[in-house]
Amino acid sequence: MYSQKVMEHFMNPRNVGSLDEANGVGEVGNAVCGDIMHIEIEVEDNIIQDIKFKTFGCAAAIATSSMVTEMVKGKTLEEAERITNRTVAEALDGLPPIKMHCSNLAADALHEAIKDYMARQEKS
Amino acid sequence: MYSQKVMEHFMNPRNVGSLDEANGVGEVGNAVCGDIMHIEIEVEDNIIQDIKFKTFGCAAAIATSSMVTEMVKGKTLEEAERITNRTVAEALDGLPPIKMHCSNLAADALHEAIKDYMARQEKS
Amino acid sequence: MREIYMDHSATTPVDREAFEAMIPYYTNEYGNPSSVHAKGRAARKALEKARDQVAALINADSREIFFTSGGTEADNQAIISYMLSNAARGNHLITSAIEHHAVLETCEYLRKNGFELTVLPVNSLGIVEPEVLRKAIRPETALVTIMHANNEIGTVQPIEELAAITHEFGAVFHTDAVQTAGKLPIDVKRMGIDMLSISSHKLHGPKGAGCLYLKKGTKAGNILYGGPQESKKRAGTENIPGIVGFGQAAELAAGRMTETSEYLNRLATKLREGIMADIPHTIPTGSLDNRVPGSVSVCFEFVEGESILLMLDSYGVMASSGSACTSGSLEPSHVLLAIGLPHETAHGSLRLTLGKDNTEEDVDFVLEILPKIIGNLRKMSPLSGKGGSN
Amino acid sequence: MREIYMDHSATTPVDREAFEAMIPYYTNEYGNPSSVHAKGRAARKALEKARDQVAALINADSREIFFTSGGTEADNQAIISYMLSNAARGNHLITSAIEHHAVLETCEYLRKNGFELTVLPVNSLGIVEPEVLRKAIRPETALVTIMHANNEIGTVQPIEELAAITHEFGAVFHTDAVQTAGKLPIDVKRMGIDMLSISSHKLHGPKGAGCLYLKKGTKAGNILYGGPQESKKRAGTENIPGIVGFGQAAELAAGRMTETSEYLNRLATKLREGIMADIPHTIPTGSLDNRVPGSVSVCFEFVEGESILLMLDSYGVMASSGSACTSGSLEPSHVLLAIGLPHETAHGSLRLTLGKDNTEEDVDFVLEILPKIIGNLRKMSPLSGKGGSN
Ligand SMILES: Cc1ncc(COP(=O)(O)O)c(C=O)c1O
Ligand SMILES: Cc1ncc(COP(=O)(O)O)c(C=O)c1O
Repeated sequence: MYSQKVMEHFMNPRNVGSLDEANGVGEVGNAVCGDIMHIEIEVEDNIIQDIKFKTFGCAAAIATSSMVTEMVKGKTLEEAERITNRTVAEALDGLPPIKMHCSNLAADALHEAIKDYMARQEKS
Repeated sequence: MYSQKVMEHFMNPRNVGSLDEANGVGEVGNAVCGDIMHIEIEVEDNIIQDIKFKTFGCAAAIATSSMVTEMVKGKTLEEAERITNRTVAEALDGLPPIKMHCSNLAADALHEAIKDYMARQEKS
Repeated sequence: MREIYMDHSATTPVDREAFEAMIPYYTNEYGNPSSVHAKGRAARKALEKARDQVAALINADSREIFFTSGGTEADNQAIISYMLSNAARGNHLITSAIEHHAVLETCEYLRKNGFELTVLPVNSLGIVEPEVLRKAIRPETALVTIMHANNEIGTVQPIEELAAITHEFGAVFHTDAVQTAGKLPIDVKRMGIDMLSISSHKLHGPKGAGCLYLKKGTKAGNILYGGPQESKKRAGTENIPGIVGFGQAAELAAGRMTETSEYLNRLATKLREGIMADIPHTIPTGSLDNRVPGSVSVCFEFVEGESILLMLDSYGVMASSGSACTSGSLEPSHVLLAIGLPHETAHGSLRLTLGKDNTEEDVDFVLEILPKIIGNLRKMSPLSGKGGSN
Repeated sequence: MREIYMDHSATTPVDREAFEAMIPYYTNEYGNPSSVHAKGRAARKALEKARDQVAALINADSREIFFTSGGTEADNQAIISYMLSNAARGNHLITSAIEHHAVLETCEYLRKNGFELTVLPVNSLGIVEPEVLRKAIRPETALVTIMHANNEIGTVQPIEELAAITHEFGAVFHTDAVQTAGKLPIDVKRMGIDMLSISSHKLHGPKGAGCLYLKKGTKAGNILYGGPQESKKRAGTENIPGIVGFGQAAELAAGRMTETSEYLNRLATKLREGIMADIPHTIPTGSLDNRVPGSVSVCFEFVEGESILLMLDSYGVMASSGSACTSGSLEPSHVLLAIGLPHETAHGSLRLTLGKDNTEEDVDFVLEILPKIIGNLRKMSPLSGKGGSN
C-alpha cells in the first residue's frame, strides 16, 4: 500500500530527536486520533540550520515527518513555508488516499514551528 | 440418489409392452404431472399369468412399474392386491423421499387393472 | 467409460490455467487482504488483479466490480439492495417470466414485502419483446431486471433495446449475464447496463465466486453487513483463491471468445440438426438466431426428461432437463411453460450445453445413442401409441 | 527471509490434507450437485460428507448444518432471517459491544429498520456478565447474539449461562463461533445453542465457505433467494471444493484439538510473559483465564499499532492491531474502547495469534525483536518523553 519511498523513510527516518538549540517548536495532531507530530527547528540567518522531529503515528505519519525535515534542512524560511502537506506526499511518491488526512500533517507541524520561531523573534 | 436395484430395473425393465390377451387394464397418473403408468394383465384361474406395462415418467416410475410386474407374475389376485406402493418401493431398496408420491404409483395401476378384470368378469 | 460432459450451463470444469493461478493462494499466499503485513498485501494485490481481469471482460472500470460468492448473491444484491436504497424513486420493479430463480424468487420476496412486481411474458422463442416492456414500465418503476440469455433455452435478449426503454423512463437496468459472460461479447457502456451479475463457475472459473457490476453512481447497497470489504459494499473475508481463479478464467474466456463461440456454434448446429433429423416428434426450444453458443435444447414428446438423462448417463453423457423430476418440484420448468409448451411436452425436455472441450466425436456419439434412447423410452411409453409414431 | 505468521485470527493457512481433498473437485469432479448425472451425484456426495464432518465438530445433526460463503454470511443469515421470520415473537434483539462487525453492523441494520436493539457492555476483561444480560432481556426479546470468543482480545464468553438466561425468557440464542470452532470444544446440545456461525478459513480450511448451524425447529429463513440448495435455506450453486476443504479441515481440527490447544496455550503464555517482562508500559488486554488458545493481545503505550506491524513485517513477522490506522477508520477498535481503554492506549494495540505451525523458535524470535522495535518507536514518539520512560 505504501510507496517504496514511504517505506524507506519509515524504516530509516531522518532527523529523529530534539534540538538543544531549538528556537522554534511546532506540534499538531493529538493522541486520541492516533497521530502527533512534533518538530523542532534551529533557525539562523533566516535559514533552517537544523531540524528534528518526534512522531507518534503510523508509517505515513513517520515518513512524512522524516521527509519534511529532509526537504527543509538548509532552506530559507520562505522556501520552507512554501512546502505543503501535498508537496510532502508527492515527494514520497504519494500516499494511500486514506492516509492523506490525519497522517499527513508534517508540513503543518513545520509551519507551526516557523510561526513559533517568528513569535519568539518578535518578543525578543 | 437411486438404489442399485432401482437403476437395474430402470435400465433393464421387465415386462415392457402390451398383451394381446389382456383381460384387465389399469392406468394411473397423467401427462401433466409427468407420470403415467399403464398395466395390462392376463388372468386365468385367479392367477396373473402374464403382465406388461408401459410407463411415461422418471426412472422411479419405470423401475416401480417393472418391479410390480415381476412381483405379481404368477401370483393369485389376492396376493397381488396385498401389494402396495410401499412394498414396491421396499422391494427396490427404497426410493428418494421426493419420489415417493407421483412416481410410485405402479401398485395403484396394478390394482386398477385387477379392478378392471373383476368388472369385466362380472359383466360376462 | 468415456465421459462426455454436455451440461456447461449447469457448471463448467475449471480451466487448468485458472486453477494453477489459484494454487499459491491455497498454499503459501493465504493472507487476508485486510491485513497490513506481507501476506495481506499479496492477497490484496491478487484481489485487485482479478478485479481488473473481470472488469476487462465487460468493459467496466475495476472500481465498478464488486465480488460476491456467486451469481445468486449478485442477483440478490442488485435487486434487493437497489429497491431498498431507492424507495423514494418508486416501488415498482419489472422482470420477465423466464428469469433464473435467483432473480424470480428475489423479486417475489420483494413483492411479498410490499413492492409492486410486473413479470413480463415472453414470446414463443423466449424473447422479451421491447414493446411489451414499454407498455409495462411506469413512472414509479425503479428497476428493470432481464437476463442476458436464458440458461435453459439459450435465447439471448435484445438487451440494448430493453435498457434504452428502461432509461427513457428514468429507471435502472440490471441484467443477469451468468450464461453469457465469457461466451458473448459484453460491453456495459455500449449496451447501457447499470448492473450486471456474473458467476465464475459458468465460465470455467471455480465455484464460490461471482461479481456484481455496478455502474459508477448507481445507488445500490449491501445485502451482507459487517466488515469494510469490497468498498463497503460486501462484507466478509474475500474468497481470494476463488476470486483469483475467476479473474484468470475471465481473462482466458475473453481471449478465446470469438474462436470458441464459432466452434461451439458449429458443433451445436450439427448436434441440433442431427437430433431433429433423426428423432421425430422433437420440438426445438428457444431462438435459433439469438442464442448462446453451444446450447442445444429440445423437447421429445412422449418421454420424460429424467429418464433420458439417466439413460444418457449410462453411456457417460451428462446433460440436463427442465423436467419436474429433475428439479424436485411438481411442475416442469417455468421457462418451458412460459414459452407456451404444454406440460406433457415440457416433461420431455433435454438440454445439451457444449463447452470448449467437447469434440466433434462427442457430438457424433450423442447422435448415435440418443435416437436409440428416445426410441427405447418411447417403446415403453403409453403415450407414443396414442400420440404418434416411433 | 524467515516468515513467521502470527495472525491466525485474521486467517489461517489451509491444511495440506484439506487442500488435497479439494483438488479433485477443481479438476475432474467439477459437477453441480443439483445435476442428475454422474458428476452431479459425485458432487452431492462430497457435499453431504462435508456436512457430516462439520456437524461432528459441534455435535450437531448433519441436517442442522447449512453451508454459506463464510462467517459473515452465517451471522447475517442468523440475525436478519431470524428477526424477520419471528416478528410476531418480538422485535427486540440483544448483542454485545465487542461483537465482530458481521454481527454488530447487521444488528445496526435491523435497528435502522425498526427493530429495537440493546448492546450490552462488557467488563474490563471483555466478558458479558450474565447478570447484565438478565437485566436487559425482556418478554419481547426474540434473539440474543453473543460471540463465543472475541477475535481481538481472545476473551471467551460464559456461553452456557448466557444461553440459559436467554431460554428462560423464551428467546433464541445465537453465537458467532468463528474464533472458537476447531479450537475449543463446542457441543451445541450441551451448551444450549440455537444458532451458531462458523467460518472455514479460520480453522485451516479455505476461504469462501462457512456454515450456519440451525437447531432443528429454529424458525430462521433465507437471506439469499433463488434455487432450492441447502434445503431451500441458501440459494446458489454450492462452492463444492470450498465446502469439501471446510469439512476436511473441521475433521482435522476436531482430531487434534486437545493437543493443539495445549501447545498453543503454552506458546502463548511464554510469548505474553516474555513481552510483559521485557517491555514496560505494556497493557495486556482480554481475559487470561477464559481465552482462545494461542491469542496474545496487548497495548503498548506511546506508540501506534501500524508502525509496530510494519516494523515486525520487516523482520518477516506477521501480526495485527486494533489501531485505527490498520482499519482505515478514524477510531481504534470498538473492542478495545469497550473494555475501557483510552484512545491513545488503544492505538498501540498488537495482536499476535499463534497457530499450530508456529514454533518455540518463532516465539523466541519475536521476543528478541519486539522490545527493540517498541524501543525504537518510543524513541521517535513525542509521548514517551511526556508520559513515561523507555
Ligand atoms: C468473530 C468473527 N466473526 C465473524 C467473522 C467473519 O467471518 P468471514 O471472514 O468468514 O466472513 C470473523 C472474521 O473475519 C470473526 O473473527
Ligand atoms: C441465468 C443464471 N442466473 C443465476 C444463476 C445462479 O448462479 P450461481 O450458481 O453462481 O449462484 C445461474 C446458475 O445457476 C444461472 O444460470
